[in-house]
Amino acid sequence: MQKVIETLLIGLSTGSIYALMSLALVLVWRSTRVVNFAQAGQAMLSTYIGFEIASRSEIFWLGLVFAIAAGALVGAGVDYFFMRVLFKHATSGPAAVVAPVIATLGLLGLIRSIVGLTWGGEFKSIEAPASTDGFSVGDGTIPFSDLDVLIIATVSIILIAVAYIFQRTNLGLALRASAYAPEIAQLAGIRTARTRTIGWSIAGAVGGVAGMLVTSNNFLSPYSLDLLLVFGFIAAVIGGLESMVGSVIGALVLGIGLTFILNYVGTSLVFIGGFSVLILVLLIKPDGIMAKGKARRA
Amino acid sequence: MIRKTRIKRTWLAAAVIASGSLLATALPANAETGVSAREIKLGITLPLTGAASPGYNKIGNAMNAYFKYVNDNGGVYGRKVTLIQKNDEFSPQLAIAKTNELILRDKVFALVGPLGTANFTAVHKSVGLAKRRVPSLFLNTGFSGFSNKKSYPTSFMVLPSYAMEAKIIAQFLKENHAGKKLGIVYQNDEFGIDGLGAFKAAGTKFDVTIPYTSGTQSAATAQTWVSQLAAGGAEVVVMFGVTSATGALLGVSAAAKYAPQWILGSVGSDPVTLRALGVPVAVLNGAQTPAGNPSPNDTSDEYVKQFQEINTEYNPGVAFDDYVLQGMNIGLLTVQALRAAGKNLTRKRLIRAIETKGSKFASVAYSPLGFSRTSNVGHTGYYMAVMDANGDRKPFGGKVTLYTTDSGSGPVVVSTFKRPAMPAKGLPSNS
Amino acid sequence: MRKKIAIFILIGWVLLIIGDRVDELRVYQGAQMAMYTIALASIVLLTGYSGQVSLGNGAMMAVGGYGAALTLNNLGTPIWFAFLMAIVTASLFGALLGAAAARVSGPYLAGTTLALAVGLPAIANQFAFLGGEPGLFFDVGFPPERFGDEFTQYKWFFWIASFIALIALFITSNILSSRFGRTWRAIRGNSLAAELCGVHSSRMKVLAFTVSSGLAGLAGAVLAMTISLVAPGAYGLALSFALVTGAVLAGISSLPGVVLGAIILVFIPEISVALADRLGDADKLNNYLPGLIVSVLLILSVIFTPNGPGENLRKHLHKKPAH
Amino acid sequence: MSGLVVNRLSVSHGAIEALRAVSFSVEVGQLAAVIGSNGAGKTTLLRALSGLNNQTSGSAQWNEREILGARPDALVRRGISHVSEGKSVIAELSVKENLILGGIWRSNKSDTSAAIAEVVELFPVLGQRMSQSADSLSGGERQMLAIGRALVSRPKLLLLDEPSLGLAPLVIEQIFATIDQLRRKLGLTVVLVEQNAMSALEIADIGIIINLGEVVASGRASELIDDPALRAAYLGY
Repeated sequence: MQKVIETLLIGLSTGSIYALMSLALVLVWRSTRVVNFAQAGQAMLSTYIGFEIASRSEIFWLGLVFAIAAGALVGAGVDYFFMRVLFKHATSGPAAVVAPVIATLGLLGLIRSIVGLTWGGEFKSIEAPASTDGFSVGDGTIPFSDLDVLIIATVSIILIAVAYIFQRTNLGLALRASAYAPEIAQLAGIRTARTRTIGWSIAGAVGGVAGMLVTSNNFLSPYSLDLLLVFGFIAAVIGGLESMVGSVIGALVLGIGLTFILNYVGTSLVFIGGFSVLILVLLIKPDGIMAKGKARRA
Repeated sequence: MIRKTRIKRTWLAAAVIASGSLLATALPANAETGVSAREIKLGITLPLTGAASPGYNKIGNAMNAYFKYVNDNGGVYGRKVTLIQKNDEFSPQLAIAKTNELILRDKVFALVGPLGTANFTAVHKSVGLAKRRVPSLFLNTGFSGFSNKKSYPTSFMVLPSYAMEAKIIAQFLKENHAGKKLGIVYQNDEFGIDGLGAFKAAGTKFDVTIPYTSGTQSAATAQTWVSQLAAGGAEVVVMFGVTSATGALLGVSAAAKYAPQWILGSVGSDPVTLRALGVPVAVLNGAQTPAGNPSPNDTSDEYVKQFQEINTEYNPGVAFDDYVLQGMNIGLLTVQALRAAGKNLTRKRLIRAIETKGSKFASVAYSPLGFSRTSNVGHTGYYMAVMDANGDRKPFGGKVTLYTTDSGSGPVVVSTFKRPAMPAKGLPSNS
Repeated sequence: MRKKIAIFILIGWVLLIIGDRVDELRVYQGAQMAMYTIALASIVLLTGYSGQVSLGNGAMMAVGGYGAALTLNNLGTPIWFAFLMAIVTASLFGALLGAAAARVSGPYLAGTTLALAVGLPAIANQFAFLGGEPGLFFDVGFPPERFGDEFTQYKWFFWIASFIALIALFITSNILSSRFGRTWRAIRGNSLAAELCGVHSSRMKVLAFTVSSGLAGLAGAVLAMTISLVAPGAYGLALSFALVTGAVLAGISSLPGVVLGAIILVFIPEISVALADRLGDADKLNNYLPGLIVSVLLILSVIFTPNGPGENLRKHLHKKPAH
Repeated sequence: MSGLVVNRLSVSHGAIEALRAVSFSVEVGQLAAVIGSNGAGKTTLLRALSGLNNQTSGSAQWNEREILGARPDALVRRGISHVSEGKSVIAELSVKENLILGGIWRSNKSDTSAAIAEVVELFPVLGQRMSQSADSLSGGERQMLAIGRALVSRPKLLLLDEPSLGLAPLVIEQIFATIDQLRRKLGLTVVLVEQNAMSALEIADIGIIINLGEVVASGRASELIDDPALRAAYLGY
C-alpha cells in the first residue's frame, strides 16, 4: 500500500512537469495550428539562461524568474521573427501542409546547435531549490522529497495563473477568441497577430518553467529535454490537443501511469508504455479524452 | 512529350552531379600511412558530447597534452606526434563513420585509446582494422572479448578486463563482506555481462540483481533501483556501470537515505566526475572501489607528480582526475611503443615492438602488462581502494594490496610486482 | 520507357567507372549517397506525393535494418533475400502504422512518428533478440575473390548500394508516374475532392505509407550494410531530421532531386569540418556546426523555397519559354 | 462628402478579379442594401470594406478618410463594425464573453459594460442567457448576439452580411424589423448585403445591385423595387 501511494506521489510530481510542456504545446496549437516541436528547444534555451543565473547567484528562484522571462521572450521572438515570415512565404505547393512542422523541427535543431556552441555539451546540474531527501515514513523513507512538493506547488501556481489569465482577463478572452475564430476576433477589433505572439510567449514561459523544474532533479544538456517534448506531446494528444484542461489531465494520467510501470514492471518498459498509450489513444479516441464527439482531423 | 524529355533531362543532370561530386583527387600513398619525416599522425574517436561524455571527453585532450609535451622535448626521433580527435557521441555508427574519416581521409598511422565496447566491436568489424593492419593501441575498454589475439591481431588492451575486475571484487567480497546480503546494479551489455559472468564463475551470489540498459540511466530510473535494493535488504551493493549511472544511483540513494556499503566498479568511480554530477561527497565517503592507478591526488607518486605538471602547463584549466591521468598514461605508453618500433616506423614494426617489448613499458598502473606474441592483454590486476570524505582515494587497509588474475578461470593472487620507474621527466628513452 | 531504362543503365555504367577512379573514402561516401537516395525517395513519395509528414522514416529504416539482419543472421539466407526481407518487414510495419496514420494525419502523425524515432532505442533494448544498444551484426561478406585484392570492402558496398538504389529509383519513378502516383497527388491537393471522384483516400494513404516504408526499410538495410551493424543509435532522431532536411532541400516532390539531397547530406559534415578548421578548431564548433548548418539550411529553404530549390528553378524555367 | 464613398473598388483573389471598379456612396444614416446572387461579389465587398481583404485597388472612404489598406482592428476603432456571414458568434464562448469581445479593444472597461447593458435592453433574450454558451442559442438568437456584439463597439457604420441566412421566414422578418429599428434609434449607417432582395430593399434607402463583380444598377430602393426590368433580371420575381 505504501508503495502505491509512493508511486502515486512521484507520478504526480513527474506528471505535473509533463503538464507544463503539454500545456505549452496546446497553447501554441490552439493559436497557430502548429505542433511546435521547437518547444523543447525554446525550453532548453530558457533553462540554460535560468541555469546561468541560478548558478551565478546561487538562487534557484532568481534563475526560474529569468527562465520564465527568457521563455516568454524566445516564444514571442519565434512567432514574430519566424512563424510570421514562414506563413507569409510557405503558402502554396506540396510543402505548404508540412512546412510548419518542418520549420519547427529546423528551429529545434538551430536552438540546439546554438546552445551547444554557447554552453558546450557537458552535463550541467542546477542546485535543487529544496532538499531532495525523501520523507520518512515509519522507519523507512520514501523517494518523495521536499523538491517534489515544491515542483507540484510551482506547477499548481503556474496552472492557476494561466487559468486566471485565460478565464478572467480580457487578454485571455482575446486569446481564446483568436484561437477559436480568428476572423471574428479580428472583426471585434483584436489584433490577432499580436495576440498570437502573446500566446506563444505564454507558452514559452510555461515551457521555461518545465525545463527548470525537470532539470532541478536531473542534468541539463542540449538533448535533455527531448523526452519531455515527447511525453508532453503524448499528454497533449491524450487531452485532445485542443483542451488546456485536457492536456493537464492527460499529463497527470501519463505521469502516474508511467511511474507505475517504472515501479512495478521495469525501467525499460516506460517508453514503450508511453508509446502504446499514444497509439491506443490515436486509434480509439483520436480526439482525446476531452472530446465531445466532434471529430477533428487536423 | 515535352514534359517527359524534361524529366529525363533532370535525371541525367542528377547523375552528372552525382558523378562530379564523387570524383576527387586521390593523393599518392606514402611509404607508410600517417608517418612523414616530421610527423606521426594518430587518431581517436570518443564521446565529446552526449549522455556518456562526462569524464571521457577529457581523455583526448589529456593525451594531446602529453604528446605536445613530448613534441616540445624533441618528439619521437624528431617526429612530432599529433592526435586527431573525433566525436562519436558514443554511438557505434558515428564511431564507424569517424574512424573511416580518420583512416581514409586523415590517413592516421594508428588509433590510440578508442573508447567503448560496442563501439570498438563495431568499428573493428566494419572498418576492417585487422584486414587493413591498422594498429589500435591501448583500448579504453575492459571487454575480455578483445583479448582474443586471433580476432584482434592489431589491437592492444590497456585496462584489466571487466572479468578480471569482477573476479577481484568477488575475492574481496569473500574476504571482507562474507555473510552480508549482496546487491548488484550492472549495465546490460558486454561490459556488464562480462563482469556478471565472472561473478557467477567465482561463486558470488547476489540477493538483488538489477540490470539496466545503457542510455536509460536517470534520476527517475535510479529511484526504482534504490527501491528494489532497499526492499531486498542489500547491505553491500556492487555498481558495475558507467559514471552517469553511478552518479544517478548514488544521488538518489542519498536522497532516500539508503546507505549500503558501496563497491563501485572502476568504470564509474571517478570521484571528480561523480561530484560534478551532483553526488554529495558524504555519500562517496567509505565507498570501496577496485583501482589500477594511484589516486590522481597522490603527489608522492612520481608518475602522478610528473603528469600533474604536464597537465598544468599543456592542459590548463582542466582538473586533474582519473581520466586525465589515464589519458596521459596512454600517451606515455604510445610514445614508448613508437620508440620501440624504431626510427623506420611502420605499422608492422609497431605491432611487433609492443608484442616483444610491451610488457616492460613504464605505466602508472601498479599491475604488470601482459603483452606478448600471443597476448594483447594490458594490465592484469587491481588493488582495492576506499574513498574518503574529500573524495580522494586511499588503498583499502592502508597499503596497496595488488591482486592479479586473468579473464579466464585462473586464480586471483596477491602480487608482489613492482612497476618500472617513470622515465626521467616523463620522457621515454627506450628503444 | 525504353529510354528510361537506357538512362538508368547509363547512370549505372558511369557509377561503375567512377567507383574505380576515386579513393576509398569517396567510394564509402558514394555508398552512403546511394543509401540516402533511397531513403529520400521514400520521403518524397510519402510527403511530396501523398502529403503526409513522417518524422519517423529513421525508425522505418531501423525496422528494415533489423529485418534484414535477423534474416541474414538467423536463417543464413543469401544477401538479396535479406534485402528483400527488409522491404517486406518495413512495409508490413508501415501498413500498420499507416492504418493509424490515415486516421490521424497532420501534426498527430508527425508527433507520433517523432515519438517512435525517439523511443527506438528503448524498443531495441526491450527485446533481447534485437541486441540492445550495441545492436546486431550485419555482414554481407567480402567481395568475391575474382575481383582481386584491389577490390576493397567499401567498393563492394558501393556496388551493392548503387545497384539497389538504381533499381529502387527506377521502380519508384514508375510508380509515381502510374495511376497511383496521380491519385496520391490528387489526395494531397484535396482529399475531399478526390474522395468525391471515388478515390478511397484513406486506403490510398495507407498504400503510400506502405510503399514509402518499404523503401525506407530497404535504405535501412543498405545503411546497416555500410556500417556492418544494426544498432538503435544508427537510426536515431538525428537521422530522421537529416532525412527531412535532405528531402526539403531536394524539393519535396521531385524524385530526381533526391540525388541532390543525398549529396548535400553526405557533404554537410565535410563542409562543416572545413569551416570549423578555418574558424579555429574548437571542440564546440566541430560538434555543433553540422547541426547548425543543417538547421539553417532547413529553415531557410522551408521559408523561401518550401518546395525545394529545384522546384523554384523549374518554375523559373517554365515562365521563360516562348509559347 | 461624409458617409461611405466607394470609388472604383476592385478586389482580386489571386488571378481572379472578384470585384471590378465598383462605385457607390451611402450618406450618413442611410441604409444601403447590396443585392446580388450567390458569387456576385457581395461578401467580397464587405470584406474589403472591413479590412479583411487587402488585395484591393481603388478607394473607399468613410467620413473622408481612406479605409482600404487599414487593418480590421483599426477600422473597428474608427467605428466600422462588420458582422460576417453566418451568425458570426464564437460558439465556444459564453453569451456574455461574446458581447465583451465587441468592446475588447477599449481600454475603458466601464464603457463596455454600459454598452452591453444597452444591447441587453435591445435584445432582452440575450440578457436571460448571459452565462450560457453561445452554442446553446437558436439561429435567430445567434444572429442577435452577432449584431449585439457589433453594437457593443458603438459603431457608426455597420456592415451586415446576410443576416437572414439559414433562418426561418418568421425569424427573418423579425431580424429585418430589428435592423430597421436599430438604425433609426442609433442613427447608424448600414450596408446590408442580402440575397433576400425584397425584404432588404423594403427597409433600405438605397439599393445597389451587383452581378459578376460589377454594379449593374443602383438608386433609391423604392425605385429599384418598381423597375420591372431589374425585377425580372436580378431580383428574381
